[in-house]
Amino acid sequence: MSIRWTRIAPQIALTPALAVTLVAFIGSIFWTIYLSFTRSRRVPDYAIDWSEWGRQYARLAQDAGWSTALWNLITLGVGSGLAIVFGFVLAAMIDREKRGESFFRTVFLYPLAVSLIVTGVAWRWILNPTMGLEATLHRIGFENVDFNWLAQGDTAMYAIILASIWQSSGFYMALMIAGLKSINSEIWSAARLDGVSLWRLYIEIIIPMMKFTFLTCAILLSLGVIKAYDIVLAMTNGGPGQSTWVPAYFVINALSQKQNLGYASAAAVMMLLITLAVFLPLVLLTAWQNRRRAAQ
Amino acid sequence: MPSVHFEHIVKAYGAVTVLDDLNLSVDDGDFLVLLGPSGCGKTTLLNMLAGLTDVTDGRIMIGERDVTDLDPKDRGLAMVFQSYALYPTKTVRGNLKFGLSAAKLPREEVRRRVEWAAQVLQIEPLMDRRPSQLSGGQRQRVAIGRALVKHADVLLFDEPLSNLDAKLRTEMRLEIKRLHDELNPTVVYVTHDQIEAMTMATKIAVMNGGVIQQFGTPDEIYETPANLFVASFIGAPAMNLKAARVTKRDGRVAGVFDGGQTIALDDYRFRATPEEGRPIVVGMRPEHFAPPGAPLDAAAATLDLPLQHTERTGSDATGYLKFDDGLLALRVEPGHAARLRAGETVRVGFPRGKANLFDAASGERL
Amino acid sequence: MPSVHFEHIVKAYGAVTVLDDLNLSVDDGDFLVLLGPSGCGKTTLLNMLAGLTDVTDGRIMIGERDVTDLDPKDRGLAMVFQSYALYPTKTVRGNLKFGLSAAKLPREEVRRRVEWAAQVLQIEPLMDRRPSQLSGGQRQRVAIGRALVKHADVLLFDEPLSNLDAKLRTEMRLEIKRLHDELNPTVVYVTHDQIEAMTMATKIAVMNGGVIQQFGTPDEIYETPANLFVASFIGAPAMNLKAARVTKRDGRVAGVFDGGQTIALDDYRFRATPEEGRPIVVGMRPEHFAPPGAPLDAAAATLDLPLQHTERTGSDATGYLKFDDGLLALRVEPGHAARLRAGETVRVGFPRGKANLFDAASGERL
Amino acid sequence: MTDLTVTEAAAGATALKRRRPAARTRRRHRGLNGRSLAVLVFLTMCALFFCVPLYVVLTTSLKTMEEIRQGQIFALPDTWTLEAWRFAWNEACSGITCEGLKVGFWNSVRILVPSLILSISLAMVTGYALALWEVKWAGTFLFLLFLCAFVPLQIIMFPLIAITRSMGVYGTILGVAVVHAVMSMPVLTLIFRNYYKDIPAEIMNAAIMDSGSFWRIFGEIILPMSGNILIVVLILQITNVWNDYLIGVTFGGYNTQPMTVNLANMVTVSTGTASYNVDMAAALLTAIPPLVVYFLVGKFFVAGITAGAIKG
Amino acid sequence: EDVIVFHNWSSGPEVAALNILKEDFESKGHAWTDIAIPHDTGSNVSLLNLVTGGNPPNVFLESSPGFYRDLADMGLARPLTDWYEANGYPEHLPASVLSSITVDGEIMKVPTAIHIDGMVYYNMDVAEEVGVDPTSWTSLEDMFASFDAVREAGKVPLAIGAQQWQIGYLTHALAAAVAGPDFFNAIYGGEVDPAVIDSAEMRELLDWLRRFQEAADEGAVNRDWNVTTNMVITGDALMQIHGDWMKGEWLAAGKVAGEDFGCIQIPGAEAVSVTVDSWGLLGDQSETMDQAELDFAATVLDPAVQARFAAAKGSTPVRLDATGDIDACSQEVLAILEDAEHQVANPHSQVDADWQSSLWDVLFNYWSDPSMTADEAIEQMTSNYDLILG
Ligand SMILES: Nc1ncnc2c1ncn2[C@@H]1O[C@H](COP(=O)(O)OP(=O)(O)OP(=O)(O)O)[C@@H](O)[C@H]1O
Ligand SMILES: Nc1ncnc2c1ncn2[C@@H]1O[C@H](COP(=O)(O)OP(=O)(O)OP(=O)(O)O)[C@@H](O)[C@H]1O
Ligand SMILES: [Mg+2]
Ligand SMILES: [Mg+2]
Repeated sequence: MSIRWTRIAPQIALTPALAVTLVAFIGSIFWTIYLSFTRSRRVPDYAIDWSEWGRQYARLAQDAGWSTALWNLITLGVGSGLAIVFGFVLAAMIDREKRGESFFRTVFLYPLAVSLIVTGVAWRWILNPTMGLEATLHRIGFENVDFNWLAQGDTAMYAIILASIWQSSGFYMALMIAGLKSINSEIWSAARLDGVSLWRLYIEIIIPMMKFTFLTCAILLSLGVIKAYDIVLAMTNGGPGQSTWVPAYFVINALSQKQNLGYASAAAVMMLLITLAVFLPLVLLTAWQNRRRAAQ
Repeated sequence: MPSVHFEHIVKAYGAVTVLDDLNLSVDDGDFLVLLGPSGCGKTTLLNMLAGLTDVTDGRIMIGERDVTDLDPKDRGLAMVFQSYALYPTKTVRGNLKFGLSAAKLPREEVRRRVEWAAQVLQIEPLMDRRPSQLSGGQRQRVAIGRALVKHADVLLFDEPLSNLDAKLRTEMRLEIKRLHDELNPTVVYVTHDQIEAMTMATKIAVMNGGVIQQFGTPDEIYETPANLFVASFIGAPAMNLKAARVTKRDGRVAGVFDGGQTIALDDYRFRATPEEGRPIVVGMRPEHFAPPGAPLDAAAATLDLPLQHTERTGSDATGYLKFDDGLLALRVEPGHAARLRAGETVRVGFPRGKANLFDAASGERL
Repeated sequence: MPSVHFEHIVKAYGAVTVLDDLNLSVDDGDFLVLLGPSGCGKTTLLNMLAGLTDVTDGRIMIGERDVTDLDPKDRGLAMVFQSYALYPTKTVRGNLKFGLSAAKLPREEVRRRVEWAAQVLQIEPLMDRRPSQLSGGQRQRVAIGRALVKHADVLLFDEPLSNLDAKLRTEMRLEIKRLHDELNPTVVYVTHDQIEAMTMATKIAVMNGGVIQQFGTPDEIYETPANLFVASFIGAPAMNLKAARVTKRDGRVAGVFDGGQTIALDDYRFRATPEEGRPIVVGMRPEHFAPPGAPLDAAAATLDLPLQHTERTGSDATGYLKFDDGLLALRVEPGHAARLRAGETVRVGFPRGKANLFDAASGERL
Repeated sequence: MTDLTVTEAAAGATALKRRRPAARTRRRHRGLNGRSLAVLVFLTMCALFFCVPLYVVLTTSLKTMEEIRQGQIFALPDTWTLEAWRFAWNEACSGITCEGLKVGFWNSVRILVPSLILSISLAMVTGYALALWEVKWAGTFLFLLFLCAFVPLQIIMFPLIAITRSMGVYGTILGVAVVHAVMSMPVLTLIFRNYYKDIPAEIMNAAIMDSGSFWRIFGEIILPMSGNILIVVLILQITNVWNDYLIGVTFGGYNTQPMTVNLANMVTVSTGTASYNVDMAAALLTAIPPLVVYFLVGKFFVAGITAGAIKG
Repeated sequence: EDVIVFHNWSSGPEVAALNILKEDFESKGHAWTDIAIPHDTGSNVSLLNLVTGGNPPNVFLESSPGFYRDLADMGLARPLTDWYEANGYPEHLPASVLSSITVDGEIMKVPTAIHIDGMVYYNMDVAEEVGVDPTSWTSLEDMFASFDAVREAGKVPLAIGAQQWQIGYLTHALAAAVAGPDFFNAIYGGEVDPAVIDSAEMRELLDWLRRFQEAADEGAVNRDWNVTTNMVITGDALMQIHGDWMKGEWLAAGKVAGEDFGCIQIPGAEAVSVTVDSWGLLGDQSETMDQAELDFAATVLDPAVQARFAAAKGSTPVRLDATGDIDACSQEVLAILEDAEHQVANPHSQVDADWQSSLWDVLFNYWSDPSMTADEAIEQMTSNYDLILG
């Protein structure tokens, strides 16, 4: 019996990716989990003190910075979620009003191309009370506007969300345009003939039909939110106080400022658990959606 | 039930003119089928009537109303789409209701209409399902139901059956025909399937390249095609179209095929008697031939031709005879077909008064 | 040209068994058509033969070789796909050549074969075009060409014509038939179109639900369907299948329909003579009826039934008569059909020796 | 009864010659109606909002420092000058070297090319194998990939250092490329797989019967069909690699720091008196390559996504 | 073979100073490869990554003693005690410098510059304009008392960059100034004494910090230190309290100490916190590289280079015998440093990084949230102590 290369070749081709996954990701994750039980400081220290193996986690539980980071993660997630909504609105408008489609698309997409290190500075200026938007508004007569978001702990997160919406809406818009384009054009015709109002059409038909696109956006969004670090660094560097810390920032801070690898590992493991908690339902949803789509 | 009139319709997409000065009238209660090959402008015409596409120039009347500039929803018509265009996120009931949402009808009236449509179409058990849980034929029914609930006087169909398999197609054909007989709306129905056209229409408009080639009853179209396009487009197997020249035999008009055989044409009703020598095309339907070998008194033409092969479809069989460079198709009895051998020369007769003649240059019926 | 044998084939997708202990043999040079409704396992069977799908259990032989575990390219067969599956980024020539890439043939030989196939299929002027620049029929030709260049002894077709329009389908049907006559490979051809099956096959295997319902020549299948499924699946309009009971009339076997009419069955070749009172189904093909009103000596059954409506397809017409709760279809002459009025009662006769009888319970032929 | 209004002339050729209706009275133009106008106004406002940061960065880079100190960030420059650009490109200091951003620019290019090649080819082949070939454990593997897509670099940075070190590529451009390939593999692979999944199974079946060679089919059939998706991935990955800071700084060599590190060195603690115009010019210089990519091929981006590039 | 020099300096004066080292070093026939990762962007981690990645730089700017201990664990430490003694360096170095370069009894670092972490630099023109004389302040109270006058003149009295590390520095400078060396060492020294966390001194310190915060201008949030310095240079603000490396900015702007700007220690300070910027050398090297590294160290410790370096960077030389001009501010610093009791060492060179970082977190929270009380801050510190060092 001869060798069935059509069965073996793809497996060979997959080995590098598999190796990368197992070593670089899975292996590393286990390494991180292991370290989170040690007292490693600057460099790995592989001894585990079993009498208090959970000390890093216990510390996390009491760390105000960590709970702030968790809260901010939720705020950021919900807030950046507006980017999906905004992206959809933009997409719907561009899709209906074909005029200027490519112009608007380009304008809304460009923030994606530019590093946050660059735009973070611009945003900080715009939100700076003495030279930015607030000052300009004051100068032209709106004395009462308060736009000093970055300076206050309870509003700094909004500034980050604003910048994040600015940065990512274009991407969701692109996904949404693609989703809208894939809707059978006869549905639009049918609705026009029926005289259905645009509002009802979107709410009752189009948006439910685009569930899948929304789900994809949600996955990509949560991916971005969980990894969010650059944007915090560029906009506030975590401040004022610890008010804009997010878990990824926390991990880096533990690594570079606290120089505590064990603690950073514990925080990273928690991040991973959060990821799983967010991700598993999404995966199940996706699988369910796929089945439904297949059924259709 | 209003009539529909297209008057001097022009439609251009940018620089490309798809329809140019098209005129067409549909009487009230008529079942008009727009028949034509892909891309000939059928959907465009239908969409203009529905108001989904703008008219570049000309006027569309429904009854006495000029609807050219009306919103689709104000034209008082309903449409069934090729892909059904059901709202996938709504149940069958929701689909039927949603179409009425703009009409601001009392609740009770909506319920009544939906139930009526469900009953007419026998989809009552499906009312709470989603389109994705329906079979093709059921979806088609719901799509029709969505049009029916609107009590529109004019119903439009855009290739509504082309996504169904053969068996369902036959069933739905009967269903639509029955609905038309019962409710008697004015119908404009687009298809490129000639069986659909022949079986359902009271009037057919055959289109090609944006131009209406012939407008008439199914029988007129089948029996007296107005030009070569219509002749070749309608009928399966297609009409045999053979080049010939006009000649006189004993003072009577006849045709000489390129291969030398003649056909008597003296009982053809010419619009104008053609001069001798004029190149023409003779059209002979496969089913008009006498059975091979069977004697035919007073045949217009009697041909002795070698058999290429026969094809049997179950209830029918077609024999293909070598004729000049091409083939001549004729219908034979299945039992008879089994007895014919390829290569054997058979004698077939074509009866008088059945030929169709066309001018070879213009393609117009003579 | 080798024969092909499926031996005790089992195919399961996870927990679902699609084919169970299937046996089928194709002789060399045969043109086998696998015919059946959607989802019955035709493609699965074909893909297993091609090596594209694994066999769960059983053995596939091509000639004397057991190919069950061979790579597709080593099985010495070629396949034409429903969607043509042309490589969109390659020219026609590139498409044809790629099929030979695994064979490591000398350049000259590749060129020769490609040219031969191009010539056989008359696609020489298209050789440098991309698939997207070809019409449907041309694409189909290239797809066949890709199979031909491989000089494979066994050619597989998976619904190769279902994406073509009616006219092209007829043409390509002839083309494939001609190729089979010329090159005489063993062909396995999948379709759900019975016209294709009837016209092309030397053998037909009718499948349903993963089981082969009947295997035989087209005539056997059409004339003596093995069970109700085959009877209803083959023929358009479909065979009239009416419930009846076996009875004796003057000592001769007859059937009594539920409506009381009788049909003489004494010249039916029963496999086993049925007891009286047994519920059966009588199958009558629409084209076997005598023309309405025409006298028929020695009819098996003579029925007086009211006309529901007639349907005219151009060359043919079908009359639908009310019979019990359902309809009885029969073929009538188009000219005749025009003279029939709905509601009028017509007398039709069904000839002797033409009925098909099935056991009502098992559906098997009696 | 119906009257036959017009029986059209037959051939399409003659149709064109026919008399046109005399009065083309009501040639309708779809003008701007109220709703369209509202939509366009809204979109334009959004576009303006989107342009504000770019506008600020751009105008600032063209101003002199005196003007900037007046703090009117939304005003146009009084005197337009490209001096800041020249300075940023040629003279600005990063660390002790004051040769401007051009050094970092070329380093970024040197990093970009191998990173793109490595990351895209790895993801492409993996996606191809997963989508179009039968692999029993593909489902499990996909699940793992999906999971890995969520893992931030920081979590696995230490082990990655050890790995690249044992491979002997730590601190080299190749090392950077390897890490980029590793980090982007899950997402890119999923993108490729989703795209390839839509390639008709019949084409693959035909190819398998024709050739049976994994690589041949990839090279001759699949690769040429990947145009759309390649553009999407190229755009994503160019932006990603070009804008990357952390990988470049962590895994790069001594003389191979990318432009973003230069930029951060300049912007984070700016030289002398804070020269915002130079900072902004530097920022723009850094942003130009991905911006150019977006402006040039952005329309293919949406096209590619529509063609199925990104799905769940 | 190139000598790889890792540092986190990138402001103008810092680079100017580095160039002085580089010139002299290259004149000894060595090649200098520069690798700079600025402060906020994770230079600590980068250095560590380079080391663990097997690609360590030969010379690195790093004060943290823990780092040298890790190096020793990896067998990459380069003890310098013998070399120092052979070349007679110790006698030229002040005691505080010597102690700060010593890790566990062994000299490990090469000191390059001295800074005071909290000096008051003020714009003399502005002071004159608003009629304030900083040299007359004897306490922080005095200082705050004169702020109103400054505000009335439309100037910002106190320029502050409210970033975590700037607030951290301000606080430990204030701790030394207000609460004295004992308190400072109990919090920021090698051994943290939990008793002082909840003490009157701590409360006083926090109260002062609150007053500073209230005095800060609106734009303070997240402002870089050198931008802040430039507010003073341009005359928008009267003064800044920050590490005296800010002198470099003044010098780079062409200003002259004692004429354009004045420098004083925090009014009424009990002690000042001293930063000693120092280099480490990589051990386990080839003989030639080892020699190159030592040449680098010799360059750094060269008296003439020391003086030029200090002038460029705005620091004070580490050698008592540094030759050359010493400006007014450095003279002030040298005068302050004469009293060994009046100085404490920068936390970075002594204390546990984790603990210090946690202090910064709390302090920055306290700073950023005006409603946070001293009690709450102390509570957080106590719990942090228990978690980290307890
Ligand atoms: N939006 C459009 N822009 C440009 N040309 C168009 C547009 N819509 C249709 N056309 C062109 O108009 C012609 C008629 O199109 P139409 O859709 O009416 O054809 P059809 O007869 O319905 O064909 P089919 O049977 O394939 O549906 C075609 O040549 C088509 O290419
Ligand atoms: N990969 C698969 N996994 C699970 N079930 C499958 C798979 N492929 C096919 N099936 C099932 O196997 C049965 C037979 O499928 P097959 O494709 O062979 O049908 P077919 O006769 O070719 O139908 P069609 O005429 O629609 O092409 C169907 O019920 C189908 O749902
Ligand atoms: Mg159409
Ligand atoms: Mg199939």
